[in-house]
Amino acid sequence: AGCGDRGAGTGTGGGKPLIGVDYPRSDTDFWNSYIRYVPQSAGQLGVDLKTTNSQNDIANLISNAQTFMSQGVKGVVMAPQDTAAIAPTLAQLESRKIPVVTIDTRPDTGTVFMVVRADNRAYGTKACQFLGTKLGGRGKVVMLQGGLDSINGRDRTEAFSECMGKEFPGIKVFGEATDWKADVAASKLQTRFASDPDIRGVYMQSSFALSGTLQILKQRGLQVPPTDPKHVFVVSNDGIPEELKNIGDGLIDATVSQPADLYARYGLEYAKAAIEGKTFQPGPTDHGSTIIQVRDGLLEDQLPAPLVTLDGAPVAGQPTVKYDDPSLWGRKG
Amino acid sequence: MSDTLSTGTVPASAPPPTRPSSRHLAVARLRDLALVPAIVAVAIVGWIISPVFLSTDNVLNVLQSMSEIAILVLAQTIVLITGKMDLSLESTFGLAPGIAAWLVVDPELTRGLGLGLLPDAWAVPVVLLVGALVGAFNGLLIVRFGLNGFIVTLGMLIILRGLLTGISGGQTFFALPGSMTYLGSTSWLGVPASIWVSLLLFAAGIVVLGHTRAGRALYAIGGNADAARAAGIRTDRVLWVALVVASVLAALAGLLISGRLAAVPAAQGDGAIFQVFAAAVIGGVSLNGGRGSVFGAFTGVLLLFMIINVLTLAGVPAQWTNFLNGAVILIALVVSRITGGKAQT
Amino acid sequence: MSDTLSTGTVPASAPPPTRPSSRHLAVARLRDLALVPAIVAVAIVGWIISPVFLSTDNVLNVLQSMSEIAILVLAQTIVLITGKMDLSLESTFGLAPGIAAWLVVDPELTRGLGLGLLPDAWAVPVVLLVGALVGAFNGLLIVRFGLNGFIVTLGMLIILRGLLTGISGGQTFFALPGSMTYLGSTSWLGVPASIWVSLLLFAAGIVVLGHTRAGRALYAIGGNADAARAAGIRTDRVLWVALVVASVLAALAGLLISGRLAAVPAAQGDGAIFQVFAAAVIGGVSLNGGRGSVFGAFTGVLLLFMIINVLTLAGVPAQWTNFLNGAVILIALVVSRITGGKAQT
Amino acid sequence: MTTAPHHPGDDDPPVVEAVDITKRFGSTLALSGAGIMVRRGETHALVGRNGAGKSTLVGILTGLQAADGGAVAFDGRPAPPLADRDAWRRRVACVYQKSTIIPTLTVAENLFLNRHARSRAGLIRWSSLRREAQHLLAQWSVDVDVRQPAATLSVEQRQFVEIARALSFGARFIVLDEPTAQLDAAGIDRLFTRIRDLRAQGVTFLFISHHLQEIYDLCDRVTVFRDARHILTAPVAGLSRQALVAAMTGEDVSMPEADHRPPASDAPVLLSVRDLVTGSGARLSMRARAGEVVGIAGGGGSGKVEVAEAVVGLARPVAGSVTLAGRVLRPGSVPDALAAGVGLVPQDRHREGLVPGLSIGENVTMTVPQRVGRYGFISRARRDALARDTIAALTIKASGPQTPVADLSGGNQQKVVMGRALANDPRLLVLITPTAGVDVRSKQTLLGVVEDVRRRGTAVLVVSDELDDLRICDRVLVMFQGRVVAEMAHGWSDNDLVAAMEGVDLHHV
Ligand SMILES: Nc1ncnc2c1ncn2[C@@H]1O[C@H](COP(=O)(O)OP(=O)(O)OP(=O)(O)O)[C@@H](O)[C@H]1O
Ligand SMILES: Nc1ncnc2c1ncn2[C@@H]1O[C@H](COP(=O)(O)OP(=O)(O)OP(=O)(O)O)[C@@H](O)[C@H]1O
Ligand SMILES: [Mg+2]
Ligand SMILES: [Mg+2]
Repeated sequence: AGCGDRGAGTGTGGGKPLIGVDYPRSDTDFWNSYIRYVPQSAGQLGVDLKTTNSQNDIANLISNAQTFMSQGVKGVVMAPQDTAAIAPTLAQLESRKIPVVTIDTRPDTGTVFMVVRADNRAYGTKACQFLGTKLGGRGKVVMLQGGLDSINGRDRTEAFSECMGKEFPGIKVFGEATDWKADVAASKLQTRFASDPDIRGVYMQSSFALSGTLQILKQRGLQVPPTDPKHVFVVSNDGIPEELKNIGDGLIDATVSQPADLYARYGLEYAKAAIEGKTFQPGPTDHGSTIIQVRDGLLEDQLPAPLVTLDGAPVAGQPTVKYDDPSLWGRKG
Repeated sequence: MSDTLSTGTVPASAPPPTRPSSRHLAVARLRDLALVPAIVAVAIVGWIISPVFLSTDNVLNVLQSMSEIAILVLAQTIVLITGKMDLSLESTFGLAPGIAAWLVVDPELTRGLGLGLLPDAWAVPVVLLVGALVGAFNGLLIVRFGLNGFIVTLGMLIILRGLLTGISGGQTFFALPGSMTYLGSTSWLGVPASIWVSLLLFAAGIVVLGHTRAGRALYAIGGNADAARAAGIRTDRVLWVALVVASVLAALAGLLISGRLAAVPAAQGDGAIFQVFAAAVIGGVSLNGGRGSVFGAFTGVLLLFMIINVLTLAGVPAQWTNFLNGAVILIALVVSRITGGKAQT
Repeated sequence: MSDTLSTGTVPASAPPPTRPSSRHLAVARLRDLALVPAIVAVAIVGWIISPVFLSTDNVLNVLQSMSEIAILVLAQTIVLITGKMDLSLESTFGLAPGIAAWLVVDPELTRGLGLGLLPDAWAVPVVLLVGALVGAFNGLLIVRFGLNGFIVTLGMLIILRGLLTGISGGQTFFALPGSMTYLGSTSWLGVPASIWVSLLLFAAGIVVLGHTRAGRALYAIGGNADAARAAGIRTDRVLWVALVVASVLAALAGLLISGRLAAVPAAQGDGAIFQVFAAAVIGGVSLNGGRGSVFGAFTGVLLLFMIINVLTLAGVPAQWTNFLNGAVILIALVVSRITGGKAQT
Repeated sequence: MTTAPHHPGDDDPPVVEAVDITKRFGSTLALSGAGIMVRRGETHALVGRNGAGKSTLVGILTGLQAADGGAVAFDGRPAPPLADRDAWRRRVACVYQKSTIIPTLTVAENLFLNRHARSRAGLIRWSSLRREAQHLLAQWSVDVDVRQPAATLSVEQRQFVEIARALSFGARFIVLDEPTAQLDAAGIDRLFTRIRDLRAQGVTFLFISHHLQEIYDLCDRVTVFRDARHILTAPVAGLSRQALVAAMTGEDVSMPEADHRPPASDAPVLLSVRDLVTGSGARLSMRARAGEVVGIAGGGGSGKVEVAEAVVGLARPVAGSVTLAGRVLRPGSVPDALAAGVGLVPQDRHREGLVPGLSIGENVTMTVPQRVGRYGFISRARRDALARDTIAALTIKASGPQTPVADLSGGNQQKVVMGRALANDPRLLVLITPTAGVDVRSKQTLLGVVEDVRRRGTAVLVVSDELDDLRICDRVLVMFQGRVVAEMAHGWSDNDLVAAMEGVDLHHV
């Protein structure tokens, strides 16, 4: 198994391969980190880039894919936030023999060369296990959901709720939809604190709600060390530098580090490999992840998305990473 | 509109046009074509930036990606000419195919009722029916109860979007029946059907609004509703019909894009109304009613999408695309004000 | 009307008040209070659903979470009364603190220029200055060049949001200087400062719009700009000032929320304008200008946020919250039409 | 011309008969058990003061509005249902008081709105439509390109488009609601000639006007409304002017002109206008003494309104200066003119005179905020006190200073505009067509005010083509095509003045 067979180099003659990368959106911290890593990785890998931005709109993504075809790209890397509606585009790209690597999401139907993603369900489960363990299986937690129309948000919500229901039935979960908006999240959290002052845990599905949550805790005098029974455990998601810094300062307790750098790197690497005619098999890779076959003909490289904590000690038997570990992408920025 | 095109058959006895009015006429005649130079300029710039721009492939891409929004612009133009506005079109655009999918698709495959109540063939009529119902409800509140159109349709925008989120749970409906995907995904004579459909609808719009009494009634109502009523136009009924037609067009546009995506995302159409207004206004349609043409609206939407395509081809940095889109709209507005007189008021 | 009542000599006593006008007065006086019964009703329903609703904690929570939007509503009310509208307020709301953060914060800590050019203390003046500049630019296009306000501010909405995305790279500015977070996060007498600020601004708005020359000039311009000009009101200047004041208020509101969140997300204010319009219109402010009051606008925004709070406390399923929000707005509109006359046209 | 060419038998059903019509607008009773009966072939006048309910009756007779009570019959048969507009239009055509021109459409389309010429496919044939339109307007000597938007027409041309349209339906019964209010003398002549032609062909007219002379010139019988009620219907020939006015007002009214006291010849010159040139080239040079009333007369398009607007700062002149009591006014600045003591009644009260949604108090004090408060604040008590004074002085019929101006009738609205002009105790009062559309009684009040202020030493400019307005002037400057062509001292004859306004000099032919 391993990193795949080094097939005969039937790739592009001469020049660097041209790869089209569509950015799903440019208004979140996480995706902007990705946007910054892509050109860096392209330089390292020696590929030429065409980039577009579909601004979280599937219609734009389709049009951008058409533009890539007009521009004669040899491979496409995209992150379709809508996993169902992308099928016709994938079919079209396939008919033109342009390999596609999807980042972050797995299309519901259609063929892609490789899916590069971290498991969003795993994010929710990790956050649940952390909070459940720290709270000793009792108490109330608030989950600040993302947008209902986001597959990643839904995966995190479902996994978190499922895990809580199964493993920690003593914990009451308040799920609040926030549309990925910081102010909505802040006012809903505040309302929850008003109705249930004994809330002991917060799970934010993304760093968008980070500083608003901290402000509320500060305002209510709840920023106390974990040893204090009043401590509210906060788990965030993304792994941006600000989160790592806050963990170090003891303001939040954990975050899930989404591998923005690895998304950029392996998205391009697999696209290049596809252009060069390489193929891959299920099994562990050379970069600490595993390729699994999720359905017939669809491979997925599941990148590690570690839980980051202050001390890096295992939680519920699962390993975690210390907040200042240099391997974290948030430390390289 | 075309009635300002001078025809040679005017009797010789026609009084010599006075200076001010002949200038006025020229302006009116030119306003329809005001954007043509801009379109040509963008085409040249695009071709310089990337020769791909004028390839058949890319031209079809631009036309196809604008086709659904163009139909929304047509719908909005009809409403704007009567002096109203309909913000809820962007939600109808998503809701109409959403409801059809919800009623029809198999819950085994995707979220949906799939009650078995409706055979697949009913999906398309359901889409259009939802459009008609939304339009009729808007009409009820605006025409019958005399509520302000801006605010009613703003409320409807929020409520219809909420309804789609509610029934879909925020998820995408996929595995749509073939009847729903046909129009959006097939090609006729090598050209995607959605391009044909949108061009045909615009042609029909030009004829109806320019050359039928019903179409002229829209202009009359937008220009002076009391006067239109005095002239025997059933203003309430015409307004009602205009709102229903606009919503049905929005539903049809939604059907086309759902067909193209083979799915109905819960956010379908989200934020599209800004672009729709911008295109209509750049195309010379007045927000005060009574002025503007379907052809002008078409040039407006074409110009916008050409510019977006050029920006994409030029590979502008991702975080600046929004800014450039906004700047393009604003500059187009200012330019159309300077060249075309009071086109946008 | 009453001038047809023949009265040869004017009697010393005022003519007996005729029914029509006295009723008109009563209506005008009541229109300000039209939403009070609804507010009381929602309070009672909220209290039944969850006794927490009327707790000090929750009341402060509602007031605080509405404070920033309320200031936007105040800003929009000022503009609406002059007969214009300003959609770009929602973008100014995010851009003004965004630019200040960009200029001030340390790039080591978070994205930003941190040129060292500006000491932290300059952040707040920069926020307000950005607001003033945006307002002045809107004024330039609308007042000076005579462009349509709806479409200019729509373009500005898109462009300013794009500008914020551009300078921030779409990221959130963290680690704001203390001067920027002070107002949004401190408390005075146990009540968050942002509540004080918003209440004070509303009180000032009531006084200025109701009892000063400048305030009444806004109503005169909105009611009939030509007549206002003929009466010696410098309409252009007043409009310009109104647009600048509104933008500065939006910038201030943005400062408050940035302070509350201790950050400026790139999407700050996104979509807020819908809520702002809904609140103003429910509160009886006319979109046609010249009618509405600051107090009415306040009741509008209060009612909206109370209902949202009740829905949150009641724990309605997430996918239906948008639908319910929309339904609440629409119902409030219809009800205010039925009870308060033509309040929303 | 007082007898109808057709002599209808008494058994012939009337062209239209409205019985016991009641109509409310909110709490306003616009018509209360009123009725009218118009015989075939006659020209029937309908008169009454502002707000008497004339236009409301027109709306009901033409099927635009439903009456709350009562019945309308055409030729003895009940009127068609409201929804059947075509049936109504076969029975009656109308020139409404409010313009029904659609400014954004072309002149041609306005003429044939909703009855466009169509091909067999149902599409509009624009070329033949334009031909017909040109033909129609040629009959009225309206010299415009029918392809231009109606917005570019002058007020007078618009009025003719309305009239031409109404008369082109071929209806046998035509309602004209104040058709002459916007026309000059030549235009009125053209209209009357045409009406007489049509009457000779048996067409019936219902004619509304505030110009009583026109009633006597044109009409056979007259109906008078007062306070929403029918007062009388009588042959015009047998009704004296006095009696007619008394029926309209419920009292005897005579116009003020009797006691004319010219200003002292040593009164100081207050206003001096030097070589004023307006944007479209009208010119004016003049002086006015304290207490002097100067008229500026002229027909449509003579430029009289333009020069007046330039004097008060509403329009910016191209050249020239205006000096008031030694102070040179800033060109094109209304605030400066106000500060110097100019009071203005603008031409169109709806467009420039009033903010309809605001109260009488706010409207009256709009030009004088400094008088009702300090430091930018406004004292409601002072404002209302000032407004109450105005209401009393001008006998405005309203329940109080808080009444919105929109609730007042036309005449009372015009008094509010006058009140606003007087609020700053002006040194120069400029009245532009101050009595347009105002009934006899209100006219008397308004012109009486002029006499009051001139006694206090105010100079007054009356800009009008109404002889009644001009009669109160000490002298009248007559403008024609942008130039002052004549100056007439008090005591001019009507014929001389009218001739001068038409550009004819009777004494030098
Ligand atoms: N649409 C309306 N809404 C409310 N009140 C109205 C309306 N139309 C007319 N009125 C009122 O009805 C009364 C009669 O008005 P109408 O226009 O019939 O008078 P009129 O005799 O035509 O007066 P004028 O000589 O000034 O034209 C007035 O008090 C007027 O204010
Ligand atoms: N906005 C305009 N643009 C071009 N020409 C104009 C404009 N307004 C007026 N004029 C021209 O200026 C001249 C004077 O017009 P104006 O209407 O002011 O005269 P007037 O004496 O007020 O007439 P009336 O008695 O009809 O009100 C006319 O030749 C008219 O056509
Ligand atoms: Mg009338
Ligand atoms: Mg004039």
